[in-house]
Amino acid sequence: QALVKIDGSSTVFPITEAVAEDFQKAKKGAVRVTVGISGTGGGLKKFCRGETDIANASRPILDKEMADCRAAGIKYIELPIAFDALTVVMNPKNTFLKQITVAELKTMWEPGAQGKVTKWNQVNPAWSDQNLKLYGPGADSGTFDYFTEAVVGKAKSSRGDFTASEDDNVLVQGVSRDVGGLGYFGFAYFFENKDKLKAVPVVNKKGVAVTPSIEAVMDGSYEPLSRPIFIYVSAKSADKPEVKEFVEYYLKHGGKLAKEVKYVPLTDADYKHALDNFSKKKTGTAFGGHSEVGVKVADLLKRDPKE
Amino acid sequence: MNNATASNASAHANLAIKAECRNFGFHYGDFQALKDINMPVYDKKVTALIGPSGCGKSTLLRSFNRMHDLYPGNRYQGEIIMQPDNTNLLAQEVDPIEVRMRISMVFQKPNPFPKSIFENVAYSLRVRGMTNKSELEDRVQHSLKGAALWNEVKHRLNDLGANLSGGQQQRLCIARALAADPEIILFDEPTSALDPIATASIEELITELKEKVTILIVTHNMQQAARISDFTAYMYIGELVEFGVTDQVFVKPQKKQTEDYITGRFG
Amino acid sequence: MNNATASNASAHANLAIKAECRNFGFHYGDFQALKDINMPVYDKKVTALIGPSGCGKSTLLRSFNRMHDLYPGNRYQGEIIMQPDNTNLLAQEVDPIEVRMRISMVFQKPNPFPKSIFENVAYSLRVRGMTNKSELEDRVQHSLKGAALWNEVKHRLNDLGANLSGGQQQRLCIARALAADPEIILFDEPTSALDPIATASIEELITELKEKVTILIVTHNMQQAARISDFTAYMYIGELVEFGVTDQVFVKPQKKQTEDYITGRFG
Amino acid sequence: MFTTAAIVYILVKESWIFFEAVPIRRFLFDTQWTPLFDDAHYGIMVLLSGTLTSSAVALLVAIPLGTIIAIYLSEFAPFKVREIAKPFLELLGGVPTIVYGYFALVFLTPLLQKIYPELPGFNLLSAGLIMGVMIIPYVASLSEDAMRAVPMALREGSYAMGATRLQTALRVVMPAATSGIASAYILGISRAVGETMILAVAAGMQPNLTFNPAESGATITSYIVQVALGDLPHGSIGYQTIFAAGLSLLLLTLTFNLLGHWLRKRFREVY
Amino acid sequence: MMQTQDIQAIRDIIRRAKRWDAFFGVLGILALMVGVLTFMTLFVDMAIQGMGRIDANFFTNFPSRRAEHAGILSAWVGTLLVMLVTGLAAVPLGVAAGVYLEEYAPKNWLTDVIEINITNLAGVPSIVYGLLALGLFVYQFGFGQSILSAGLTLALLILPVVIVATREAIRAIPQIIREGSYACGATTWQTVKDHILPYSSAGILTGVIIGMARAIGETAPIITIGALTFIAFLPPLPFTGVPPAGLLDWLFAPFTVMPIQMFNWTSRPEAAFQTNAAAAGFILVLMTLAMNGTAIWLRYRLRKNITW
Ligand SMILES: Nc1ncnc2c1ncn2[C@@H]1O[C@H](COP(=O)(O)OP(=O)(O)OP(=O)(O)O)[C@@H](O)[C@H]1O
Ligand SMILES: Nc1ncnc2c1ncn2[C@@H]1O[C@H](COP(=O)(O)OP(=O)(O)OP(=O)(O)O)[C@@H](O)[C@H]1O
Ligand SMILES: [Mg+2]
Ligand SMILES: [Mg+2]
Repeated sequence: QALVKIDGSSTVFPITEAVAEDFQKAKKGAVRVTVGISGTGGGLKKFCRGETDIANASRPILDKEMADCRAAGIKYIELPIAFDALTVVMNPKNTFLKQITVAELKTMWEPGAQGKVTKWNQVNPAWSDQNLKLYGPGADSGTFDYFTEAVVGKAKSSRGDFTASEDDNVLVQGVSRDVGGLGYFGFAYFFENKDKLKAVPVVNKKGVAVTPSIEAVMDGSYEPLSRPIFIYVSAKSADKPEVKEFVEYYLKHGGKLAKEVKYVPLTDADYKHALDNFSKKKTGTAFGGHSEVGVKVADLLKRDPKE
Repeated sequence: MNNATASNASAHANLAIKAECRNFGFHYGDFQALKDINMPVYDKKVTALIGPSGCGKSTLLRSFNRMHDLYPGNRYQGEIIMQPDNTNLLAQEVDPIEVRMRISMVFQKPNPFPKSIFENVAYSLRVRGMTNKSELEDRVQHSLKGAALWNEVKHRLNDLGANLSGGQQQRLCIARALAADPEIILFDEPTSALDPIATASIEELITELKEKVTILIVTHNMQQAARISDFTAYMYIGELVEFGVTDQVFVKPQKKQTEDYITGRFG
Repeated sequence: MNNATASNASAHANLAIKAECRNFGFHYGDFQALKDINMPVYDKKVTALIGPSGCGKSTLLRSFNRMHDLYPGNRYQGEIIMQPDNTNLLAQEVDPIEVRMRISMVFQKPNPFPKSIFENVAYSLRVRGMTNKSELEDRVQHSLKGAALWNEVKHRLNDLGANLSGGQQQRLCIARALAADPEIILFDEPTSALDPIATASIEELITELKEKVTILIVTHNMQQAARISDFTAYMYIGELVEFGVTDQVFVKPQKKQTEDYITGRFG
Repeated sequence: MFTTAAIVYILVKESWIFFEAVPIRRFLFDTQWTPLFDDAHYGIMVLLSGTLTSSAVALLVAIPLGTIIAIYLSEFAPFKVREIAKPFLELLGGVPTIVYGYFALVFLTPLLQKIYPELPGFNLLSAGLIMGVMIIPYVASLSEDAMRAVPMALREGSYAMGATRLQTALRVVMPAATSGIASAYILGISRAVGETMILAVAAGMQPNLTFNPAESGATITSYIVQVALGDLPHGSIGYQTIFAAGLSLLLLTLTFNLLGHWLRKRFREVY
Repeated sequence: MMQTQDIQAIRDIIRRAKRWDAFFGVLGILALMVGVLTFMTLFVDMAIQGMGRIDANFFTNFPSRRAEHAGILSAWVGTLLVMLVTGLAAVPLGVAAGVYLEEYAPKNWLTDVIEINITNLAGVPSIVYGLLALGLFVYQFGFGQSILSAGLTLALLILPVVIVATREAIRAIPQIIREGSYACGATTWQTVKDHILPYSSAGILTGVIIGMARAIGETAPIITIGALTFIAFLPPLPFTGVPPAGLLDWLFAPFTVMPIQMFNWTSRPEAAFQTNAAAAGFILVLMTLAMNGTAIWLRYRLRKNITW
């Protein structure tokens, strides 16, 4: 019986799970799909050993992992499948915070702030002198990497004295109980907890404060805190009919399903483009072995991937 | 059996009675271990309980300090009256702890607490709320002397009790029982785990102790009973067969059964 | 002590010797429990070992079936020679299991296995590789009869051994020992945990058994030794003080020490 | 035996790579633990402080309560109560720890915040308290076994002197059972130090050099799961840290166990 | 000798001492209550939250993105199979080790070291076992992320528990029974086979079940060896797998287990999944309850027939 093995990021998991579920139903059980969560790093490690067909990744593949894949002779096709919009949230009882700029976020989060920036009014004198309590994903997550890169300017560069958790529900709990709390995590978690939390509008490059929403992400106005997420398909596996069918199914129905699990889909054109890249077997990554902030998916898909 | 007591009692009517079983009986759950025992315990005398294994000697002895209260399902019948205050030791309203403070016990196997020699003896006193250091020291020394152990241990009072030899441990337990200044001391085969020399020293000690305190002792060893006791009670399957002055019981028992046992025809 | 044996041996030179201790000694680790024992065990006779507690009776008895091999640090000295094949039971090359197949043992506390009555007795046979059902049944029945237990248990062979009374349990253990058809049976105070009636029945059984098998028994009870044994060995602190025909040892002991013990002057 | 060898081998091998890159001095004495950050620090003391603080809280709950329960069950409780209570307590030890973790987070922490509003949503205190409850059965059950193993003769000796139950329990039974009770404590400590999920969920994963239970903190174990689940590339120095942390943890529990063994030898029951 | 005032004094002392007794009695019950109440709160809380979700479908459905359709079929089947492997691996090994240590091993420094080692293993955090198993079973032996790897990992984890339980049970057999057997001429092996093992089986079984009850709730090591999260099919029945069909194909099948399913659901954003998680947690606790209950019952049943 045909089997498609997928492993990797917990951020991408809900979408892949939804696709896997529907795909298996559509195939009437003729194809089996398994999805694991071992993190983007763990997923890519297995992928580059040839143990899985597809890796879920919440960030692009990195230099070291590229080298591993190369060494094992694994070629891969990089396919963006949706957006993850990082949402900055605050406690609903917070009355003074109307919007926030990237610079203000940087003041709060940069390494130099550790132990020093502990009150809201140290960031912006207009704000209250309440204690500032920060919440965010653990330092080993792709979300953390992206946020630090986008806000501080350098991946993994952050203060250490914030409450970290792998489980975003835990962060939801934290901010919803802490009047002076501020945190960030994926949009889906905010969406499901709208009654407990308030999203903070983030001022984009054009100077407009944008509240995160599916539309705002899709039209590109919510930036820089939205990022694409990916699946990596092994070129060798792509020759297998079941994997090929699964990926095609993913790119055709992924948009709808992503929306259903509260992620932001790509535009139809982007999915088509991705499908095209897949059928042409464009192997390699559009990134140079490191992540980038603020790239458009359409541009990514146009790039000539390197291995 | 009731008249076992009566027949002899006349012979020593001039002695003071310290305690007395009246129609005493005992049940382990459903099993009746003792039936209708009537027996005096004379003041400042040694009374020995003898009889074949399982006849209820230990059961009777342990009723005197209400040891059976520690286990569920046990039941007393009748009375054990203690003098001079005429208290029924078995009465509901009498606290077993009070009984045990008046009646000490020494067991078959020496059972020193895992504490120092000093603390072993001081235990009975601490339980009585004594805290004054020098008073404690006095009393411990006094009791150890009373148990003929002082000379052997005076330099090592802080040693563990368990480090003593078997005979010394048993004397330590006697000192512990003495420290409480009890009115009666119960001994349950105190020498059966000891070698002959240690046994001799304990026997000697018991004969000395009866100057000050009433003693009730269970023994398997007929010779021992003959050597140290003033009165002997012969029991058989939960009943008291014969009670009397030791010399008389051994030389001219009134019951055939007693005679058979003493001459070793069974048991 | 060496001549304790010699002096008496002449009196019964016409008897067959089943086993014999020669300069036998025993160490528990560093502690020497037995010294230089020379003693015969006569065929189809009952030999009793008596002496105060801790003198080494059990130690000697348990040397006959190499029970001490089960524990580390124990050491035998000298020889125990078994007849008719003149084997030294203690020799390195003699397998203790072989010894135990020839010499059975009955313990102080009845220790039936938590199995059925039938299986308890059959165990000695199964260990010897017997599997034939009807043969097993025959032998079990035979042994139970030999232990005077058959009539009491023939209808409940599948009951647990533990459901029997103490005396019955002990007879079950004797049946177990008999089933193996041993040359010698060792008894270590077999009645000390039993009541007088059960004791009497075991004593009677032992006197019957000696028709067929040699018996070595440890007892604390001098009367018992007098009643059932043909020969008596008196031990004291690891040495054999006196050995002789029972009547002689009890009536006219050769050593003052033996006399003191037997008349109850100590112990 | 083989398992230990394998564990030690794997941990040492992988830690070796780590210690080649990070000098042991920095591992032991740095006061920050940010191995995954751009500006990496590898001060194990930070995780150790979290581990020790949460364990201390847990033990402050588990040892007194566990001991009291043990004494109560072995010396006071009627037979029936004991037969029912003991298996029930053992159930407490059988509840999956992840369940405890969420219980601490969504039930206990808000409760504590009502009493002490300053308390952050994640703290070592509530995680430690729940962990304490989880450990109670281990401490109680083992101590009770040890106390029940004390021969009745000793207890009778004490009662015969006129002692009450409490006097007997505290002055005779407890001292006689010292070594058994000590090993129960040691096992409790090992459990506390090695507990993972409760802390991962409720303590806040914030590497924080503090001994204040009212703050959030990270422990060695919670760090290991965090990384094991994360997006980190394997083989990187950051990933290697989990083996170094695992090794430290193993050494820590080993120390406790050796201590326990020594204590047992030292206070061998002398009845 | 004994004056009334003396008795009075004694009675005062007793009264004072007894007050402490009573106080401690209450304290003991309170301490017990802390444990019992915590468990009750936790259990009832979970039951209230999860009850609504528990129906037949919950047991027969695979996981799904829609909370109301999601079930624990793959999880409970996986848990059962993993436990089966754990039991089959841990019992023979643990019992053999326990018997060896008690009946065969000479008592010397080496046994001492092994003894420390075993107690030490019992204290090793489960996550460390996960790290070990990842290297050993998954990669070294090439078992992959299979039921076999998971079962063996948990078997390692409970091995110390089984060994200790075995030794305790064996030690409870009176020496006199052992001597009785040897006196019949039995060899060590016969003694072990005919007496030691049968009489200690109750204790051993109890230990095994208690160990398994602990293993069933373990999350961390299974996560580290990489159990799956979404799997919508069951391991193959013997001889039904796609070729080559074999008896033991299921050993190498991918799987998930209850705690992981629960862990995954708790970290989902939708509130409905939290309900699922509570329901799964409730069932998991029920499973451990049932196992512990069985252990207690067994202990009671089997001991009744064994009296020394
Ligand atoms: N805890 C108990 N429960 C039930 N029956 C008991 C208990 N203790 C003793 N018995 C029974 O009560 C009877 C008397 O026992 P006891 O111990 O008083 O005898 P004893 O004369 O002291 O014997 P020994 O000389 O062997 O010490 C015996 O039949 C015994 O089996
Ligand atoms: N396992 C042992 N290790 C060390 N010494 C022992 C051991 N067993 C017995 N002994 C010692 O050996 C000596 C003889 O003991 P043994 O048991 O043979 O005496 P016994 O004559 O049978 O006494 P009892 O009549 O009390 O049964 C005693 O001093 C005893 O303390
Ligand atoms: Mg008695
Ligand atoms: Mg003996």
